[in-house]
Amino acid sequence: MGNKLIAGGFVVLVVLSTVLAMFTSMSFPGVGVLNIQDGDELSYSPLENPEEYPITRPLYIYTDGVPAENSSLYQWLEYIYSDDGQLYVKNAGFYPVGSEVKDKMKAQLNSGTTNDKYGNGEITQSGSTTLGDLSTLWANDFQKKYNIHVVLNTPGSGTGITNLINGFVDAAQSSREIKDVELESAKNNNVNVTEWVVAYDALAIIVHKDNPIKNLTVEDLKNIYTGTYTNWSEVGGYDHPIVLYGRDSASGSYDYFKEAVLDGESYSIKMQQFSSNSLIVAEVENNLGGIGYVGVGYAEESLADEWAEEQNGH
Amino acid sequence: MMLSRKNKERMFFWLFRGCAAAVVAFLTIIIMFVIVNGAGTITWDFLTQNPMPNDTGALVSGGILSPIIGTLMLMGLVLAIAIPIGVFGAVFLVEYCGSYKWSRYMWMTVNNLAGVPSIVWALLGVGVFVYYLAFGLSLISAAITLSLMILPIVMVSTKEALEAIPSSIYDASIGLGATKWQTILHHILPYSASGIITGIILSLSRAGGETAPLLLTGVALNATIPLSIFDQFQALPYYIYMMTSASDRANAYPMAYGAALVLIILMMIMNLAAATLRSRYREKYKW
Amino acid sequence: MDTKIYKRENRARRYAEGGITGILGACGILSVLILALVFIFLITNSIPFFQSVGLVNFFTGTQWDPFASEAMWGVLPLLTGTILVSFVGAIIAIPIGLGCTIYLSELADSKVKKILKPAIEILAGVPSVIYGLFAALVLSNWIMEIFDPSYRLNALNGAIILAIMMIPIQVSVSEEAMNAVPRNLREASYAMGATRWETIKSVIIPAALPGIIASIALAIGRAVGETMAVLMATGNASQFSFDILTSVRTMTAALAIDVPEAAIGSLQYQGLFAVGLLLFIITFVINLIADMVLSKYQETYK
Amino acid sequence: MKNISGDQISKIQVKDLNLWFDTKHVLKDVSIEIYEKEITAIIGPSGCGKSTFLRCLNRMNDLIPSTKIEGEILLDGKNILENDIDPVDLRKDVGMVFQKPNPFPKSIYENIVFAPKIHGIEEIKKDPKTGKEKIVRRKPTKEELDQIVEKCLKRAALWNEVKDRLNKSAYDLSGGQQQRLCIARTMSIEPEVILFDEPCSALDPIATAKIEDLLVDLRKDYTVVIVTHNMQQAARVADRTAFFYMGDLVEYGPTKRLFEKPEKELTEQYLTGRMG
Repeated sequence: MGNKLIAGGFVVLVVLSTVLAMFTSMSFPGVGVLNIQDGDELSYSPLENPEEYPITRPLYIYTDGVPAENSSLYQWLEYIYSDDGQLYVKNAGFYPVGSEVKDKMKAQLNSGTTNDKYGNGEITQSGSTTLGDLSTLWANDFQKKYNIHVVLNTPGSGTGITNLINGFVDAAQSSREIKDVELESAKNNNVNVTEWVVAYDALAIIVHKDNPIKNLTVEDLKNIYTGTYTNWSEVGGYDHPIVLYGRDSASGSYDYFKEAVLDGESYSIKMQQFSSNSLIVAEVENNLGGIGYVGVGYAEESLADEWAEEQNGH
Repeated sequence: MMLSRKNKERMFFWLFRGCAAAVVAFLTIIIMFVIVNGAGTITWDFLTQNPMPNDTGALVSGGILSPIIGTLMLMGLVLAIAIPIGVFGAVFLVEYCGSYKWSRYMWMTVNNLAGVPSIVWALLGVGVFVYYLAFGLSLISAAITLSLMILPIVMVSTKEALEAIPSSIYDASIGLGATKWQTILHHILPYSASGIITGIILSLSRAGGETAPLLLTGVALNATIPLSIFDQFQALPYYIYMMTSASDRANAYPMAYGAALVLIILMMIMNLAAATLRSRYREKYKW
Repeated sequence: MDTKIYKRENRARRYAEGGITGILGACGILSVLILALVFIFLITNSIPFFQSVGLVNFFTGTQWDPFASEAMWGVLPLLTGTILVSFVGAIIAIPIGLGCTIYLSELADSKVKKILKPAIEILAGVPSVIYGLFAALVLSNWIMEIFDPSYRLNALNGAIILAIMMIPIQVSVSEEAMNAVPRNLREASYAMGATRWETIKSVIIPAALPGIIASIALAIGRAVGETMAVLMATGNASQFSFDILTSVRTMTAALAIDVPEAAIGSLQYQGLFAVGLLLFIITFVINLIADMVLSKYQETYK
Repeated sequence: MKNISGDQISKIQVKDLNLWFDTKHVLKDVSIEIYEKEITAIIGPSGCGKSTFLRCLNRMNDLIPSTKIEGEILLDGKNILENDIDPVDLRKDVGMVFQKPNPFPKSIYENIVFAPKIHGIEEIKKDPKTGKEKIVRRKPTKEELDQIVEKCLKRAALWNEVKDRLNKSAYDLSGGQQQRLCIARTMSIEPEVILFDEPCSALDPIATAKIEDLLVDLRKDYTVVIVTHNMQQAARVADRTAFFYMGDLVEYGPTKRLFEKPEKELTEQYLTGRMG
């Protein structure tokens, strides 16, 4: 009798967990995206008018000097600044480089080689997760057109730059400016860091879809993230504690947001740090009091339906 | 009221049955979740295409060919590096200097090193192989790091298999005028072979399932099938981790579950092979 | 043929014997050398750090942020993260594990045992990234519905998934210990009219106690050393707190996140090696305890 | 070869043999002569060093580290303890059968052909140029192996019981059969001396009787040295008996005389079982 009971119990268990697995559907309610106001001017949404949106930042690629004409890295940079390259920038949810910046970059590209060690084989590029999707699209298209393979890994901007300095990769992709301490250690490893602005990313501020707040000033944002404000009622929302989400110190967004919004002050230690944008979206989406900053592409990807109608509404 | 001795016993026995049921429940729930969510994504293309970006750039379309091949290549390299050193090292330490006093302490440390966290091995991997020996971020750096990680496990399992052989067989062979190596070759190794192979399979499946060392030693987002051991590579466990942080979550999570199911099936095959080998090994040499 | 030669000159065999011993010896020494390499490498890379930052504020600092403008080197948040997750995990795993062990070795009949034992071993073979996936996508939502914590990914989430990972290791080692208890001990107890539970409680468990303690130590050692599952389950906020519903960062997760970002040879790099050394020492001590308890125990039942 | 009476050729002369395990002095100044084609029994209480002495004769004690040996053991006049003697060659000439039957977990056939295969067949070849005799070692052919198997099994009185299941596993045999297989296996290396370390202690009386008959029969071709704690066995089969006590050779002589008129008081006590 015992064994049949056990066997029967196991079958019930399997059926139960199957049903449970089916019904815990992976729901993605999505998040709201706030409009940000700089001082007393109008507030802009990162989705509609990225140019005027106050928290936008350039996205960079750093190389060891200007690559030689015949090198694959040269063709890679040339491709990025070509129309196809900048077209993909929109697909990935960023916005392309302005014409005068593009000309400046092209001039730098042809300003004579400073590093002819770059071969014409495979290119290795490492760094920011924000740039992950964009550079994957580029790499995929570049492979079709130039038949050169670009190998990417995205541990975060800081790591990308470190890999460049240590000589593990040909190029680093970063969502923040290179730091002085990094420039210094680059000099020690005689790496002549060259900066290429490749796109612009608006850092969208996301909240839970039921959060009544629609826009914040940069000043409010600063007080929230430094921990001065701890309750949504202080900015006119529900009486609910604010739960801070942000990127970890390896990411460029962490440094850029700290400089641009917090004016260099340090984050509140309550801020929960994540290694990727999508994890922040998953957090804010499930936490009424949550607030986070992510690349605009990720915000667009998970915009809650209610916020989407409202967007096209007015 | 004092439960009678009979009821006390019954109560505790049901408690123990409950614990066992709980353990089985954990296993079933996790496996069923992976199967239910992952089975749908496993198609022929899923297994034969490399990860491709969708229109917004997230690597959620295409399949998991390069991660699968990457994991198998890793296991192949680990087999070539760790197994010879581990097995023959253990044979030497057991057969040639087994009876010395210090060998007991030495085996205690080797046994201890089997418990060293994989992230500490990854630290070593970055410092020594990626940087110091300048293999850079590559398949070989990851393979050597994984080999170091499983070396103690291979040595301990080989030692146990060798020591399972009664010394009377060793004496018999030596008594017939066989040299030490002839005795090992003809009598010790053949009879302990399936025990050693079981240990090898289990440690290979452990190496194949590890992710932490890969993070630091050269796993790449869109790496295709590595052509040389110095190329960067993709691996199944990293693909699963990567999919949990992809931007297009609605498509990424099913791919993660699909890859998890493939990884579990791979691990199950290896564990079952090891289990059948071990049971056959027990019948064949009952002394 | 009466040529009795006690010294048959067989040079071929002697060279073969010598050669093979040489090769095997090389492998033996090489394997031991490699294993010593770990310890030496950890020490040489963390000594400069301890010299410049000093042991005091490493062990007393309550903030860990090596990449901030002025780096903060307090290892306490990481230490508490690891201890919190592993300790709560152990509290969950040990009773269930022990109950399951007793069922497996004393109550289950042979057919059930033949299926359940390999199943548990397979549970031990499942890669940790799959546990992490389950914790990140499913377990965290369940915890959120039950406890409604302010952090979706928190220490409890990590502890539960670690408990699930610890149980198979604990069960397989302690089950062997309970099986090794000689039959005549059981019969002696039955002979005195003890019920099966009293026999288990007063004869079998005490006799197998060292094995059980060793299995718990091994399981905790594995939990402390686990990386991927906790990286995906605990949210990795490096704050110094003992509240299991907040997000914590364990030492292993800190290494996985920070090491790739540290420039080789920089102070951050050495600081992370210091954390690696501390982790190595903790797991080494735990395993040593398990080994000593186990080997002393094996002598009694040789 | 004259037995018992008259002078015989001594096969093994042991002179002042001393042996230590670490600091324990196990064998003290043992001097004994073992005669060719005779059965010499070694008796004594357990722990008196009789097995250790036996294992010195084919240097099996070399396997145990930290053993110190002094004195001489001459086999056909050659001291086997000198280090230019390769113990491997020595063991080809001095076979050993152990207490617990330990056949290899292989077939009966495999058990016996293992030694001939690794040692190969030695032949004297006339070197055409120099005309000098030279030992050549070659792999035995299948037929030669079959012959060896048949010869050894017949010699060990096991052939009729196993001749039709040679490739069956040795473990399917009974205890007594396994021990006789080990004896057959030992004979496959054509030794001159066979050492028996309490060969029957693990066997039932019937199997023991078969082994004892076999021992007596082996005396025709081999010098046999047997360690036993079974005094009746010694009395039944042994030509000479040596009595060891606490590492010392107390008394040694023809079995009949030793059992009937022991010279030493200690021997007498041991034989009559009154020893403490």
